[in-house]
Amino acid sequence: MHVFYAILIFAGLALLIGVVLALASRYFHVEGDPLSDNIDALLPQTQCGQCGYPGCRPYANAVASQEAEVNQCVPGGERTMLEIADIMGVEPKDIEEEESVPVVAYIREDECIGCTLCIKACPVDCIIGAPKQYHTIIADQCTGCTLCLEPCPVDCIEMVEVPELLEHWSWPVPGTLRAQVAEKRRAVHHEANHEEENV
Amino acid sequence: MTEFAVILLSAVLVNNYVLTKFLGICPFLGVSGKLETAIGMSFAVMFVMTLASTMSWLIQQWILIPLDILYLQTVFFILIIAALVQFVEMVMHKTSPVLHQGLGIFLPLITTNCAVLGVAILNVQQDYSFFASVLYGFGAAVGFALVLILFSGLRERMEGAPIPEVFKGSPIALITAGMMALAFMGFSGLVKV
Amino acid sequence: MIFLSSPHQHSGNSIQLTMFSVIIALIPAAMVSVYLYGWLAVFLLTTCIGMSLLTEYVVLRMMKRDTARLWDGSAALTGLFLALVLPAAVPWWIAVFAAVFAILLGKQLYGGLGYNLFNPALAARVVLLISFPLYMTSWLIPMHMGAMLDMYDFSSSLSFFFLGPDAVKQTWDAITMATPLGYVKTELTQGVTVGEALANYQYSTLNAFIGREAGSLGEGSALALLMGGIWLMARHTISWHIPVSYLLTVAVFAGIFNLINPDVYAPPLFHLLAGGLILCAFFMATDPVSSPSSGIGKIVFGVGCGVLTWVIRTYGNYPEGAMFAVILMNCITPLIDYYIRPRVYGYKRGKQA
Amino acid sequence: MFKLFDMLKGLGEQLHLKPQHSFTGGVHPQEMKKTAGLPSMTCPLPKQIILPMKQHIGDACEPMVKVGDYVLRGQQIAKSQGYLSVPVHASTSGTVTKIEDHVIAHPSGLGLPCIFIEPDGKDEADESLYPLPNYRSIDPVELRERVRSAGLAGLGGAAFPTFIKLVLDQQYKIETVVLNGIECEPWLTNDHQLMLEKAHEIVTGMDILMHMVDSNQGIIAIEDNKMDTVDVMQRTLVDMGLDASIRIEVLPTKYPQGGEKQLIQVLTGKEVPAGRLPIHIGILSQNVGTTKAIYDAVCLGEALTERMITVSGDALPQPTNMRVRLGTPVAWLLEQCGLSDADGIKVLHGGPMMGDILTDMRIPVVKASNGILAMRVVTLMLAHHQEDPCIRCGDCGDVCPAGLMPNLLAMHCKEEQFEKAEDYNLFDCIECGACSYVCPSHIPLVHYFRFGKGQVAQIRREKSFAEESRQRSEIRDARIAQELA
Repeated sequence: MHVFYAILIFAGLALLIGVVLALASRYFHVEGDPLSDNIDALLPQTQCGQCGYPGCRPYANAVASQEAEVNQCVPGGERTMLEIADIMGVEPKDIEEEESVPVVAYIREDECIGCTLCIKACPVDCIIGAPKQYHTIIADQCTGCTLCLEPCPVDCIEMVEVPELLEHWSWPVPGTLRAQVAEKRRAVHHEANHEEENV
Repeated sequence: MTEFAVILLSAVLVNNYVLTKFLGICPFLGVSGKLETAIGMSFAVMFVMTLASTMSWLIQQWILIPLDILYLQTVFFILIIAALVQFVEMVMHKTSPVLHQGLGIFLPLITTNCAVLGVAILNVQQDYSFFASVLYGFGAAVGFALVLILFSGLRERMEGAPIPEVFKGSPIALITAGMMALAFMGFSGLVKV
Repeated sequence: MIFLSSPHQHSGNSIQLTMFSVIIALIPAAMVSVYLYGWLAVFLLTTCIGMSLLTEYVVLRMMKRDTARLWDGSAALTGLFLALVLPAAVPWWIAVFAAVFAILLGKQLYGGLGYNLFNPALAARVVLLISFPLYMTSWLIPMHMGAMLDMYDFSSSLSFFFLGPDAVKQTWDAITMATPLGYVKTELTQGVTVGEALANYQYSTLNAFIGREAGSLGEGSALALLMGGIWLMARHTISWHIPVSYLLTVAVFAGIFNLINPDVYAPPLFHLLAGGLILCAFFMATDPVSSPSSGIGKIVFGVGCGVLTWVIRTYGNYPEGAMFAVILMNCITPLIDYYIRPRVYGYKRGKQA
Repeated sequence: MFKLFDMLKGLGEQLHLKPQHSFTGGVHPQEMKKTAGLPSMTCPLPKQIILPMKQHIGDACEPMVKVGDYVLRGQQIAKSQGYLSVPVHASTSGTVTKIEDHVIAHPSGLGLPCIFIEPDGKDEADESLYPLPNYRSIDPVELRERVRSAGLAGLGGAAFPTFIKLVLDQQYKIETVVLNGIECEPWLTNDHQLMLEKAHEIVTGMDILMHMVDSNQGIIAIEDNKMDTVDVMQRTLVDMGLDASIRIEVLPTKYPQGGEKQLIQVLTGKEVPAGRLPIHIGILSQNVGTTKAIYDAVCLGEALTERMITVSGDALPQPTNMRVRLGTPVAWLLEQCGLSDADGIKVLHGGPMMGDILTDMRIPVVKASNGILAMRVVTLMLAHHQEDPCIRCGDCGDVCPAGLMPNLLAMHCKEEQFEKAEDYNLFDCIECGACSYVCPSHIPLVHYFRFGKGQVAQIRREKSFAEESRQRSEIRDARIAQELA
């Protein structure tokens, strides 16, 4: 009999708490998912698709719902990965960061046949031109995603290095050799050109 | 009045839960990486611990003792603590999503945190009055918070230090915690309980 | 050629210069210790400094770091500090253990110079006090008190250092005495008033000031320590903030409580001159690595040290609280640096433009 | 407690220092003013003049001449683009030989478009700017336009366009005009020499400024290591009858007292609020050289084509102050002072505390060039650039005139925690170099701050670019959705 009381009281208390928690969960219900917005804000918005998702927003959604890893954004590099890992509260993962200098696409206009295929491919609408007319790329808006290279039937698009501007120059970390910086830039540039020849 | 001051001081400094009773080591090591999360965790623990000691006293005095079912003490206490933690988590998710993310798994883990259950059980063992037991729970939580925040400050400072590879992370954190515990030995005898 | 930003000139200050000036500032205190304990002090100083350097060298080699760091003076300074906070009666193996602990766990595991969280010498001292309380609270009767002068010649000191009191046909009780702080503390628990206890001890402020009382090797002579400390302040090697705020806080607390009840609370001057307070205030608490960077932060740090020292001395189990206080405040240093910052030009306090 | 501390500090300052106010921190580097008191000389015309299209802070200019054009001294050859910009003038007569990128005085070693002039040796002057000797009767707006069109930018080293500072807006009433004759950088004496030789012109220039902003209070600030100039300036003031409205303040020597914000704090006890300018607290400060250039532009009708430069350094046989045409290559300048062998020597542009190491000897001097110092490498920080670990001694914070905590700031920059660095007021650093100067561990603190500032700027650029891209991408997605529908 005594045990019966004890069980009854325990069950009653548990029921009471359950009801309170149920009410609380309704009252404190969280609308929407601010997480994916926050992640999207961290991504570089190149819309390059290297993460395996068709653009930055879908990748952000995938990360927020824990379908994608935090280290799939190649252009964002380590910094973006760390930031995402931080807001997701997960351990940072290794990322293959390729040393790169900023590049933009460039259309050799005398070779362009005006097919508009690249215009359709550009995720940020930065190629202008009409059918049968030369197309050109607004270099200031190009994200360097390389998505327009593939569709071009005459291979007249190439990636060119963005010239280093004095106004945008910033001090490298202390101890950096001048020669190293110049060498690295040259090497990356050379490699980029080399790859193009192979394609 | 002196009695209450003694309880508080003893719980915060002399018989610090983390450094002299070695309770609550899991969140102490787990959430001390960053100062901000440590502060958030401290407040969560303070809230839960104070309430847990209050509730456990009430349950002890009004349910367990009258009905003579003291053998169900642990189960009852865990039920209450679990509910409290669940409640705190919901409130936090609503009010501070960033902190919620930061605390991650450690917030639900407070449920099974030995410090929280420890404060509830030690409390009733010591036969405190209602007010004293609330104060004791609060003091223990403040002690936990103090040590956690200090420790997270120290760990933030260790970031980027060229610590030998094998000692990085938990090993050096444990050594530091040991040094802190030794330093807190200085408080011994401060209050004669 | 490397990218190098301005400025292109330098004041010529260096770590080595800083460390060696602190070592020089401690020489008077070391000399007083030799006067008090003769060859024993010499043995202890050499063992601590030597072992610190040796440990530093071995660790640097093991971690494949630049062994030239050995000569930056920081390891030697840690060894010197350590010797000065040890009682004269400790056997050789405690000195060795302390030096290895200070350099290895106190400093190198945290990443070496500049990264230690706690003052290495004090950390080692605290560990010893808790691990070997007997050795660490047995205070040898100084030489000038003259009881057993024969114990202090070279060979007897050597045997005592390595083999303990039996080797010189002595017992611990016969060759040790209490420090003023310890004596007063014990007497107070017996219901004796502070005044009576001090009179029984034949305490003299002058003796305490010039360092003729029993205690750790280097903490005795306020005079020698003040000489070094003030010289360091004049050189700007240490700033005034920590020593002044630390000593002032102890004096104020002791003064107020002494006025309230002189029978239970010792007078301020006694507190200032007793134990390791002056050594801690000028040389330990000012360790730049483990104390706050900004002036205001340093004052907060000093006040904190002062309060804790007085509280532990007065209410705690341990008679001496200075080193606990400094180690405890070392824990708080990162928070002080984070929350207490100097006012930035063009802002009002609290960071509003 | 903070109040008490401030009070104690104030008390200390009153006991120690003569002037009422001081700035926090500061250092006393060796002065090395070898060229002080040596009469200045005129640098002969070089074989080629190279004029960069951007010699000031702000937007670059657009060339107005073509290759082959004949230009006169003082003729405008490039027009300003954008508001924060001043035009460029030919500094001697001759033929434009080419317009192309050329390396300029910038730490990056990168180039900018420059106009190359081959001097014909006649040095014919352009007369399009007429003198305005009765400046007191001329509308300030016209004078301000003159200051702009004469190409004036701060000659103290920062090269901020001068006319921008001359706010005539009634909203900001300028009470005090400060003449900055502090010259706290070691080695440099060009302002010192200018005050000795051109006192009349400088005081007149100051009078022009006071007329323009309608102020009747002027302060000439001079450090006490230049007492000879104090006499000269005082005599000039009395001679010109201006000693009632303009007074001379002699300040104890301390670096970086010449920093605008620090000088204002010393003179008035007021601080320029963060993110604001001196005009917001009613103060206009100008450098000695700029003031003299204002005189030239207004009273003589001459554009800025020449400036005083200290050519000195421990590797230079004949250090001196020279009046140099803008666009003169540094190599030519050093040759005039007897430097033939450049082995083991680095040349600094500006003083040793804030100047840059020049990457190339063909770099031309510009409006901002206040000194060219040929230094032996062994005496520079370059010789021991290996940094030791920070021991947190806090000396850097003690000397910081901005009240920052440089050691923590540098640590956050080093670990690329830029948000924390910004929280520690990274952008309030004035890069004076006092912290690096005293650091016992030889940590290049200023370099870390510059690295941090650059990275933050780049991150901001990337973020805003990403935001634009995101918007364009969203517009495109919406359009495609519409087309499909």
